[in-house]
Amino acid sequence: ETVLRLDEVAVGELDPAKASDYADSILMFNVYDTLVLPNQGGPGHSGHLAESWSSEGATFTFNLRDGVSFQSGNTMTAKDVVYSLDRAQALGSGLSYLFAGVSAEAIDDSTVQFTLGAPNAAFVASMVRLPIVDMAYVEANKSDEWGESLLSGTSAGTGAYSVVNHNPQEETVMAKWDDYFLGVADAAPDTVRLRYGLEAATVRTLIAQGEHDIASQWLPPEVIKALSDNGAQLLTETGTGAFYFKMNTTKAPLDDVNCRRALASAFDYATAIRMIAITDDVSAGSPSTGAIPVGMFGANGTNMVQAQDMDAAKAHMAACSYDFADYDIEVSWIAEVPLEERFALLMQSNFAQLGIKSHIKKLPWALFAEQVSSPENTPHISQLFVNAVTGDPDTLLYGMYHSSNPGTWQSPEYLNDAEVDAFLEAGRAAGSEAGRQEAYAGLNARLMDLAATIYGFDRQSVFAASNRVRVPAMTDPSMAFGLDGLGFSFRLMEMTE
Amino acid sequence: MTLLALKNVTKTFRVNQREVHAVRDVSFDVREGECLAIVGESGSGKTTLANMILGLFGATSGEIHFRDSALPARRPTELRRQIQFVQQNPLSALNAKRSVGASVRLGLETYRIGERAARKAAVEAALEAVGLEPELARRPPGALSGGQRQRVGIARALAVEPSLVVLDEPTSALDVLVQARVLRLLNELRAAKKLTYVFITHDLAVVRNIADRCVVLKEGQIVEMGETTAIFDDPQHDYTRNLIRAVPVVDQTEVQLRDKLGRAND
Amino acid sequence: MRALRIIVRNPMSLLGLILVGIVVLSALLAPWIAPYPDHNGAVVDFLNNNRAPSLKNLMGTDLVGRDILSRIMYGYQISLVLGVIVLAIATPIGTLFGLIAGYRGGWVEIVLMRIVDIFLSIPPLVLAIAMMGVLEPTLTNAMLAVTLMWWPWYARLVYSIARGEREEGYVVAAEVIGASTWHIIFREILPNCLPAIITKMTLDMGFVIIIASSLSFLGLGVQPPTPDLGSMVAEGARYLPDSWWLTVFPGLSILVAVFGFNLLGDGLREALEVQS
Amino acid sequence: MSLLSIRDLSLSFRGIHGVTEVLHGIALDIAPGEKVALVGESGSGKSVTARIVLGLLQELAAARIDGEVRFGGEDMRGFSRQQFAANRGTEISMIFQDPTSSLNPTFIIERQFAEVIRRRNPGASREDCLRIAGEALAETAIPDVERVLASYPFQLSGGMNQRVMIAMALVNKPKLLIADEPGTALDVTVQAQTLQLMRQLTDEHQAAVFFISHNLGVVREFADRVYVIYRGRIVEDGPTEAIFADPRHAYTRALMAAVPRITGMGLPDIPERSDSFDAPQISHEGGS
Amino acid sequence: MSQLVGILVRRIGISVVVLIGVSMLIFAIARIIPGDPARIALGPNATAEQIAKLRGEMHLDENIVIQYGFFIKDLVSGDLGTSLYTNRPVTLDIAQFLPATLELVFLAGVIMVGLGLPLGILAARFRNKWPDHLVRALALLTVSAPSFVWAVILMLLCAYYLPLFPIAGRLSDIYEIERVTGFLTIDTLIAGNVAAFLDVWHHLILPAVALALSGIGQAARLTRANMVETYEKPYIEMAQAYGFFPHRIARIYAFKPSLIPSLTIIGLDFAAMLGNAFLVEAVFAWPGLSRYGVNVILRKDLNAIMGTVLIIALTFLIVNIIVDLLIAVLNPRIRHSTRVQS
Ligand SMILES: Nc1ncnc2c1ncn2[C@@H]1O[C@H](COP(=O)(O)OP(=O)(O)OP(=O)(O)O)[C@@H](O)[C@H]1O
Ligand SMILES: Nc1ncnc2c1ncn2[C@@H]1O[C@H](COP(=O)(O)OP(=O)(O)OP(=O)(O)O)[C@@H](O)[C@H]1O
Ligand SMILES: [Mg+2]
Ligand SMILES: [Mg+2]
Repeated sequence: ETVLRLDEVAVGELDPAKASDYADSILMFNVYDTLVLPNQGGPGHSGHLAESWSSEGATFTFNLRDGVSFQSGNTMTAKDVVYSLDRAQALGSGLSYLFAGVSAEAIDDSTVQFTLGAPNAAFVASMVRLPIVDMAYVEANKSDEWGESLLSGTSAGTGAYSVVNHNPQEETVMAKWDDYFLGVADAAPDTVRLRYGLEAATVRTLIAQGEHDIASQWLPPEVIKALSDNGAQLLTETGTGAFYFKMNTTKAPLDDVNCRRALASAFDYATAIRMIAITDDVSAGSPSTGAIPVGMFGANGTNMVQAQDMDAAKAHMAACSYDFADYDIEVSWIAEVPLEERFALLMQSNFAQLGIKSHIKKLPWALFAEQVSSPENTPHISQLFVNAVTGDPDTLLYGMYHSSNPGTWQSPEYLNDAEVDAFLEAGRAAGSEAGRQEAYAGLNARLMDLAATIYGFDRQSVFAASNRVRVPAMTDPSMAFGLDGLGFSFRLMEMTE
Repeated sequence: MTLLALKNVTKTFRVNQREVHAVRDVSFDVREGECLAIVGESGSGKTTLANMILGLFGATSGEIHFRDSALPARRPTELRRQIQFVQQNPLSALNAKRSVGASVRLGLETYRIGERAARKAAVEAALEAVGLEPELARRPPGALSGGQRQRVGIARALAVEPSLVVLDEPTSALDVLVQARVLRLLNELRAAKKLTYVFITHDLAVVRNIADRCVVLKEGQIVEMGETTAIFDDPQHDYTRNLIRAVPVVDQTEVQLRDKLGRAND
Repeated sequence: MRALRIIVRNPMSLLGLILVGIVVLSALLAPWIAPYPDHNGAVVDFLNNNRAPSLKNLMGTDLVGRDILSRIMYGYQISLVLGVIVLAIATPIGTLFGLIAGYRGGWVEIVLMRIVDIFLSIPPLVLAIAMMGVLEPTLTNAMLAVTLMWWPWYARLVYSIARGEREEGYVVAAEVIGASTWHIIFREILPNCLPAIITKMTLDMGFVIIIASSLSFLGLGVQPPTPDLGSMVAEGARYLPDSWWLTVFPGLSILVAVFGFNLLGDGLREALEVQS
Repeated sequence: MSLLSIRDLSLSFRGIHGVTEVLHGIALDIAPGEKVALVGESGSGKSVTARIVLGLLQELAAARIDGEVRFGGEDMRGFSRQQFAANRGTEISMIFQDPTSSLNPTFIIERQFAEVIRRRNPGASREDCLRIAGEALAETAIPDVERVLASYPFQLSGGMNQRVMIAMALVNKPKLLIADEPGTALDVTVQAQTLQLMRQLTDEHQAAVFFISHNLGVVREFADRVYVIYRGRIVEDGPTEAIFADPRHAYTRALMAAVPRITGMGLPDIPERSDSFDAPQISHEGGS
Repeated sequence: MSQLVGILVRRIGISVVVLIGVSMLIFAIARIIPGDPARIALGPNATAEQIAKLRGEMHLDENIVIQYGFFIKDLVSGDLGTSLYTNRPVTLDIAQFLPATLELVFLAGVIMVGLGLPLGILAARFRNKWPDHLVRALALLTVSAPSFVWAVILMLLCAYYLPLFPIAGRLSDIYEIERVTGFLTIDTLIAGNVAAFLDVWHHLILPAVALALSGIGQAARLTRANMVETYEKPYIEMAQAYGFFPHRIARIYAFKPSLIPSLTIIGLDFAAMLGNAFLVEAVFAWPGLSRYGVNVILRKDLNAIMGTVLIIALTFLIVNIIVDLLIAVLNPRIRHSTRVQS
């Protein structure tokens, strides 16, 4: 009997209609399955619960795999897919916004057809965020309309792991389900314990004692480094997101593009990268080359690394219609992410070199989420990690920059630029990869010009892990999924003890 | 004129579900300007009576009148000033955290007696009047002898110029010289300031020498009451007689006199 | 003056006086004697971050490369102000409540002590977060929040003592004389509660510093880059055992201050004792 | 041979206002079976002498003690805490002057009494203690023994507390009983009874009583010998009859004259201070 | 005895009123805490309609008095609503997390009393001698670091450098124990599993000690300070004069009259631990109510806030009543007061 123990900072949400963050993703990708999965080691998607699919304008038809059964023993059919979509839309939380305007219909038991409001090139990718729920099981056991209380504590998926015990503050215990439709290798862990909310020092000690296997990515770099120095292996997941310093473009002096450019040029990108380096060859991020992370449509080449340029900054300052001396720039950081304090301090000292006054404000997440709903309350600069939830640039950029989404946690810039909107829509509607590449390249250039955001670095998640486990998807680039959380597919891991 | 009148005063304590009848149906008057002695068995309710007169706790039944009106449960400051108390247990009656002088000064401050600047001198004078050295004013009560503490209590009560003073064993810890001095002082003040005393004591010789009238208590009840000379010369109750007969005396001539007193009504 | 002499005579309280002196002086003189006086401000030096103690940085450097010793000296400024002001407000209020309730009894006691109960039973964190919603995250407001959660402890402490003292002969004596309630409360009963109050106050110096740091964790209180000892300890603890200097030195510095205040408090209490 | 012998005992207190001299070299002897009274001015140093004998003042940092105190022939100066403690409550016991303050207000009498009984009798059961305490209290003429044992000191009258102290002091049959004004809160009949108890102790157990009192009448009836103390100095000593019949020192005479008479002769007017009071000590022959 | 019952009955009656007051206050405070609970619950990408819908379901658009009415109505039927944080009924959450915290806090309280008071007594008895200096130094050491720093230090010392204790959770994975009461110390006994029982204790010790340390120092110092006072009292001199053994005097005769302040503070500390244990719970991955409380507050999970705060308030009130009763027991003059109210 092998046990894999890992941890996450936030409590995992078991309900597929509500899952959204990293911990939730780990649960979803193991307990539930989706119609498609991203390809390992390269772009594109392949079928998973679906065998194949075809599209015609705004209509997508998926042929489901035969003989897949849920952990309850029920057989998975098209009705379950329709139910899962309806349920997500009805509950309206989590990532259900990805499916706004989508409707589904079961053509027959193994065919399901999705109809979109408008053509969307990112739709297939978004299918990785629709876990398929066992409709019959929910209907039979639910105590409320959509079985919310049922699914918050139990699993009703086809996944390789079933939930044995879910305690929101302590851990979720999962066990290997041997009748998984793809089968599960013997080497995969028999039991997985996903623990929640462990402190850095606790994880540090647990791993040193051999009581823990994979630490969350939220350990401070120094601690990961210390663990690695003591012989822990480092797992990496090259994400589809970046670390941003978002400037409130509605607030003086940052409503002047030159002022924003001055700050963007003053930022010390090289030091920021040094701050997140863990070992000589592993880092929690790579230099930013522009508004779109490397590897996505429209990204700039790795030769276009951003760098501090004080002369440019001074020039921009001179061009700015405001005098910075009249302002005290508010640099906020999220209290739950201590690393951000260092970036705030870095900015403060960079700005100080130009004689720009700034002060730092620590905001707990709840307060931040509240403040960003109005432009006046939003700080001058907010620090955020954002990633593409489906791996597609659309899910990264649309929410941040389209003028129809002002004032969410993703969009404290309040950007309202017709050109940006047009690029975003084009990227979504484009039928071909080349078309998308073109649209996002244009967007990239425009965003860099507008300088609404300082692009800190492209993000990479680093996990310290014991040597009891092998995780090819996070050590071998040719096995990597390119989507956050999928690396934690336990069925693909191997326990060595 | 009657200054203080107790009318059928009774006090019952409850201890472990049992009733202790500390004072039973006691009535007597105290006339203005007199010294009324309360004597009696230990535990016969003398201190309890004093506490009720002072309003420290209420009577279980009965009334206490002062200058013709019943004393209210919560006494206004002026009434408090009128009735003062010298407690039986001198140590606990003094605040261990304050100097003796501060305790005496309290009354002067409360009633703004004398000039501010002169208070220090007034305190020292009050201490000297009871035979204490002024230097003691700076000490905490713990550094005083028993008799010294008792005198501080007397000085404190007299300093506020009351009209009635209840003295609970005020001289029991004093040597006879100082006792004589204090008693004389009490007498002089009584005359000069029209004071009235309720004087609780076990020392019958003292009673004989300073009290005008006398109340004898036993088991919470009055067994005998009257003019001091009358009681000593002609005690009516066996208990009183026994008391007088048992008083230890210092010389042989007294013994006969004492025995004569005690035998009066045999 | 005499009190000072008594304190100086006792080696333990003298040590307290010296420690407190060091703490106060290093707070006051930080701008002149700190090795890196500018390190309380917007300075980062990522080339020298997270360094173990060395001759250059006697207590090492923090995660952004600032000298920990210098920051501790500046941290004392905030912590002292915070501790002193919070206690200077909370103690009298709490003591007053406790004295009145304990001495008067009856409905006054019921009303006052139930108000105290209500304040006590609301977790401080809830209070603090609620305040954060309405107030700016400044040092003043942090002090307000800490004071708000602090005074009821004194109220209960003093109440529990005063309730017994009320029965003592000396209180009876003062009442018989006709002393005012205020006199009895402040001049008679209070001195008898002082030992406990002073002991608690000196202990609390450290607690206040520490509690304030959990407020600053929530975003209320001093903001970076201003150094705060409690936050330094709390945040540094994440990096144990590897970067031990991040938390050990700030922790020791709180310890030294608290230790000093307590020894001094003991001495002070004894001095007051002898004075009376 | 004397049971307690004090030589050249002097005592001073260091305070922040300077030094207060309390005892100026007093000497005193008590033989087994003897009842010795110490009378004198209030504040003259009677109680502190008693506390020195028990080793209580020795623990006070502010007190400076010089001179020799021997108990049963042993020099107490060299006594450790343990040696003092071993004597206390068994060989020497004391009736405190202020009984109400001297009883712990947070324990009922029974509990405190039992503690005293177990000093002699470490294994005594609760029932034994109750019985012994009850008997001891009954002898002091306390009417309601059970209630008293179950009461807290503040629930008892001053005289009751005093009788509790007396009973406690006697219960272990000490070799030396120090009685510091034991009758102040008692009426004369009860006082006579308690004196009788002390007398029994000396007669039956060859114990000695060191009797501190202001009541010269009681001293006369009770004591075998008398020491008169004035401002920290013994001014006169001798057998009781001799002193009462022929007081020679001016202070002693003044005391005698100041005693209020039961026959009622008014309050004498005698000064408390006089140069003649400082005259040297006078010892009467005889006695021990 | 009868006086105690009287005090108890009166206090319980008043406490109900206080509890209602607290609930109103918290209700109001919870609504001042920044953040729209519906928005937080639905996540960052919810649409305005969804938010409006949830607000309606949560009665958030009603006037606060009506909201409170709804709350009380549900409370009376034992329903505290659903937590937005765990998506479970709040009562279930509390039932699951409270025992964990109580177990921890209770042991910490016992340690605090069991070590703090004896150390205080020791110091007072040997005041100004070396045991006193040692205790004072130790006491100051323990109070000078907050409990979570102690948690980290203990964890490092006793788990990292010397792997003596487990550092996460309440029970090792290998044991499956049916949770009857939620108190694992009891449940393991019910299950008759001695090994698991010992394992539970093994897990409990470090966090409880971490939580208790600063309280030990407080208790020791307060006890010492008050006992030093008491040692000046004539009745202690009397006890010494009768040769009561010094340690008995210290432990009983001087201790009891001096205990009141320490007891008050220990009581408060004990109750406060319930709300303040969260950092220790975090370090030791202890699934307790305190951590839950902080999480729900930060998430503005209204129902859960009300639930946890009321539980904490209730504990405070109960502890306060117990402390007041104990004080009345310790100081008979309070119990047997004959004084007229001034
Ligand atoms: N702790 C102390 N510090 C300073 N002076 C003290 C201390 N204790 C006693 N004294 C002083 O020592 C002297 C003797 O005190 P002691 O108690 O022996 O008197 P006493 O003879 O017993 O008098 P009394 O008959 O009034 O009880 C007194 O003047 C007293 O003020
Ligand atoms: N607070 C109390 N609670 C219970 N019983 C009490 C209380 N105070 C006094 N008593 C009882 O009341 C009775 C009378 O006591 P009181 O103190 O009045 O006697 P006393 O006449 O002053 O005696 P003494 O001369 O010994 O001082 C005693 O039996 C005593 O035990
Ligand atoms: Mg009396
Ligand atoms: Mg004396």
